Amino acid sequence: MDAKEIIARRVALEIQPDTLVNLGIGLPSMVANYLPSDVQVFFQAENGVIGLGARPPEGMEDPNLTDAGGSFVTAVPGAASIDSAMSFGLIRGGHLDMTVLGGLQVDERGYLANWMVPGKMVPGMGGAMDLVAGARHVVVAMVHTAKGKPKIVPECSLPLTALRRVSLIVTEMAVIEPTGDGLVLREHGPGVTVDEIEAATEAKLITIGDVPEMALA
Amino acid sequence: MDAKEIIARRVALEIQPDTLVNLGIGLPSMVANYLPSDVQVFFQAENGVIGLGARPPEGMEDPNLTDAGGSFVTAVPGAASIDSAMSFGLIRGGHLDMTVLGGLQVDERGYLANWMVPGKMVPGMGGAMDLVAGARHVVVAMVHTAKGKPKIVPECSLPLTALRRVSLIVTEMAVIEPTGDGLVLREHGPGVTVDEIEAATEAKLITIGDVPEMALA
Amino acid sequence: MKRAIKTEEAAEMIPDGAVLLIGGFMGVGSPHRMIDAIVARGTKELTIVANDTALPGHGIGKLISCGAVSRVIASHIGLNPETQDKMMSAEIEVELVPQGTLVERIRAGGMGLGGVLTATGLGTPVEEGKQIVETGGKRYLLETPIRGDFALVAAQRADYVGNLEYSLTAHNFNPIMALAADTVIAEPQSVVPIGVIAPDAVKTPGVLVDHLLERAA
Amino acid sequence: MKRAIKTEEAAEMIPDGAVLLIGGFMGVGSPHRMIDAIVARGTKELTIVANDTALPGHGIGKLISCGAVSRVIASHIGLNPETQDKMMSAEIEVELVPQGTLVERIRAGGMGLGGVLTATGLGTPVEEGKQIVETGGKRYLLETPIRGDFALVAAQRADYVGNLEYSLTAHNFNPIMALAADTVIAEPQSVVPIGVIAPDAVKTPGVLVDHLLERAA
Repeated sequence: MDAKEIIARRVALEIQPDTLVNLGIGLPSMVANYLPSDVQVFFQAENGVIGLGARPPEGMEDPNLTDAGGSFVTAVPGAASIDSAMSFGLIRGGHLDMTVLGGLQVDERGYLANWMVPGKMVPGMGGAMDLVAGARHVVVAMVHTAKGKPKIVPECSLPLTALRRVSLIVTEMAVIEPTGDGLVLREHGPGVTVDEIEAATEAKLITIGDVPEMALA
Repeated sequence: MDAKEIIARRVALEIQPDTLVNLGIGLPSMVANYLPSDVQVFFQAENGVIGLGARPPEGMEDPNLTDAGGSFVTAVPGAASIDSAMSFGLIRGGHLDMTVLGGLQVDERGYLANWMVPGKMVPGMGGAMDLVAGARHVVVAMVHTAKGKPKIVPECSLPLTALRRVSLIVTEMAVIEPTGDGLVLREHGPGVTVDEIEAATEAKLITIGDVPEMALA
Repeated sequence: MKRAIKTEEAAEMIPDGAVLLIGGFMGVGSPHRMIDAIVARGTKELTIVANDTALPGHGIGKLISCGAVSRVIASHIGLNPETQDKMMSAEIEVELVPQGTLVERIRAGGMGLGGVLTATGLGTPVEEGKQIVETGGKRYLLETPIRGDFALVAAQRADYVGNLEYSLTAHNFNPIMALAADTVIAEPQSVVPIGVIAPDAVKTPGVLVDHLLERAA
Repeated sequence: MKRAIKTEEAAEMIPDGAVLLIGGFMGVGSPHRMIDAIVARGTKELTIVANDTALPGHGIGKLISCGAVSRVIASHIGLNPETQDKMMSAEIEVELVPQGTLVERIRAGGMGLGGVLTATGLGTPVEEGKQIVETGGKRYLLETPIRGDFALVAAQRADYVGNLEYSLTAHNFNPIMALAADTVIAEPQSVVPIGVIAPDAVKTPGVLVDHLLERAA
């Protein structure tokens, strides 16, 4: 199982039944593949349908029905079309139960940086700032290090996405919960030791008792 | 012809084709009866349909289709249902071409008071403050005096409806245009002299040349 | 998927002292079954946020008549002399809010905005005690967000996801109120199987609705 | 009633230097015929307000490619390297705005509000140079309203009043942009006789639409 699959399977376990969930494009969108079949969830994409379904069979695409990445999707029974004002009203108004986003850095305060690298990558924040500022639970799904460099750091050097402590960080090596006291190491990845996690993490990690291995969907 | 009919007929001439018009309840709502049949207008009531039509035949009322006064109405072909947020967005956003409202007082600045008499009548402002603050043209349709007391005064003694100079005052005695210089007497009512208007008006009126008699629809 | 519940079951959720957002405009588009059930139950000390208090013995007027209400936030109470009398005798505290400001304050509460910047109310008694914000060379009132413990919304049709459709002038405050309460109770005329309401016809997405009443008898 | 006009006729109304609000999300729900006509006409120095600039050679990306644009206000340009290159070479000035803030700024412009009070962007580069407003014990960014000289909106269906319906994820910014420009040009897939679109199905009332394009070929 590669790193991304581990992350997606672990994040899938965080999703509660009968909730509204936004999955970012890329790695986060993989989470939908590992959702237990008895968990009913409405997926929202910020471009505007509540109740996004799987990719349609070839030839049955609707040009007016795509996800936020522009990929063709379907709508589940009971889906609702909404415009961008309603979409972000749901996001900022606390109606979105969970968002799963990628990350460039997360720091000991639990702050996320995931939208720009000054002088290099300036794609724009899209909906990321609203999602992190507004969703009830913000889960960061990312590989633990970038080219060997730790992404979990004492303080983000990249511009922040929001002044908001994220709810959970899930990597292939660890599940980490930012708290008022700092980053608490909740679970270790399959076959990964706490020492290895600490070596790959620049931020201080708090461990409380034994750290269990993460379950995977 | 009674005073109210004169006023309604004169205001009807102010309504331009292909515009969106809000008529207040009471006297202003009479204006619709005198609209030339070739003038296509959309009437809006703040409770939420654009394209209000006449009262339905008995037995054909829809409990979900009323005007702002709660009277049953119909919807013209091409009507649109809107909620209160859109209704007042249209009003405050400058999309409403004209509103016709009643008045308790108008003063030399062109300011209107039409929603409360302290210690006596406190019905609430409903949509009046938004209408006066936001509509492109605000026409005050009212009888010239109340129990012989002038309603057009140097400065409103009643609480204002908005800090906005209204566009036109139409009474059974006169058509008066508030301007930066003061209240300009534009027309006199049928069989009414300028002296009679001035005697019934506490505010200073500006007359420029001859004052013509008002036309009536 | 939601179970449609009995009106009495919903009314029991509402404790004394609760803040209720109630849809409707002079009773049109009000949740009449819920109102009757609250009256029958004898709930007390309610705060009602609504456009108006309808007429004595009708719609929200029933809650006023039976003494269930200690506070009203509304744009208009002029057609309900009972509300006015109880305001004068200080049995009910009344806050009068311009209609467009009221709907935007509720929207701000539902959409996570810090308030509303509006010119409506400037220079009038509405301005008293409020923060003024200058921007773009103009002055605006800062009107604060409103939220309810419960929103009671009336809809034309629902599905078992909770998606709602509204009819004509029965939209009014309902779609906005459905955004702005901790618990949203929807009272539909009819309830249809999931999938019957097309995504583009949904005005309130079911994710906003916590409880769905059975269809009207 | 409106005459449906040719795309070329509409494109000729747009002068060099105009500010255009353009609907769409990665090209879905964009007015593609209008974009092609503007490219063909060679209009210059345009300011584009849109969620994104799509891809090179697609949707709004065509306007970027042909050099028609000197300024962009958008939430995301990451999938169009041409926009990024032209930003780096200072050929195009780019203002990046969080997506939820962008849609609310446009709504505020269309609905006559003084601005938007949002927590999104606090503590990030978005905060720079902006007014902070404290209310209710919290800090908010004051984001200013946005309006366009023109709004180019894509719709699924129109009637000859100009009432518009949208489809699925092709809603996005279109309904809000239709509120916020001096001149609104609607590009529907089909146009039907007045009365065919039911009042409750209308998402943009025809009174907001100034010009209607012919149906798609």
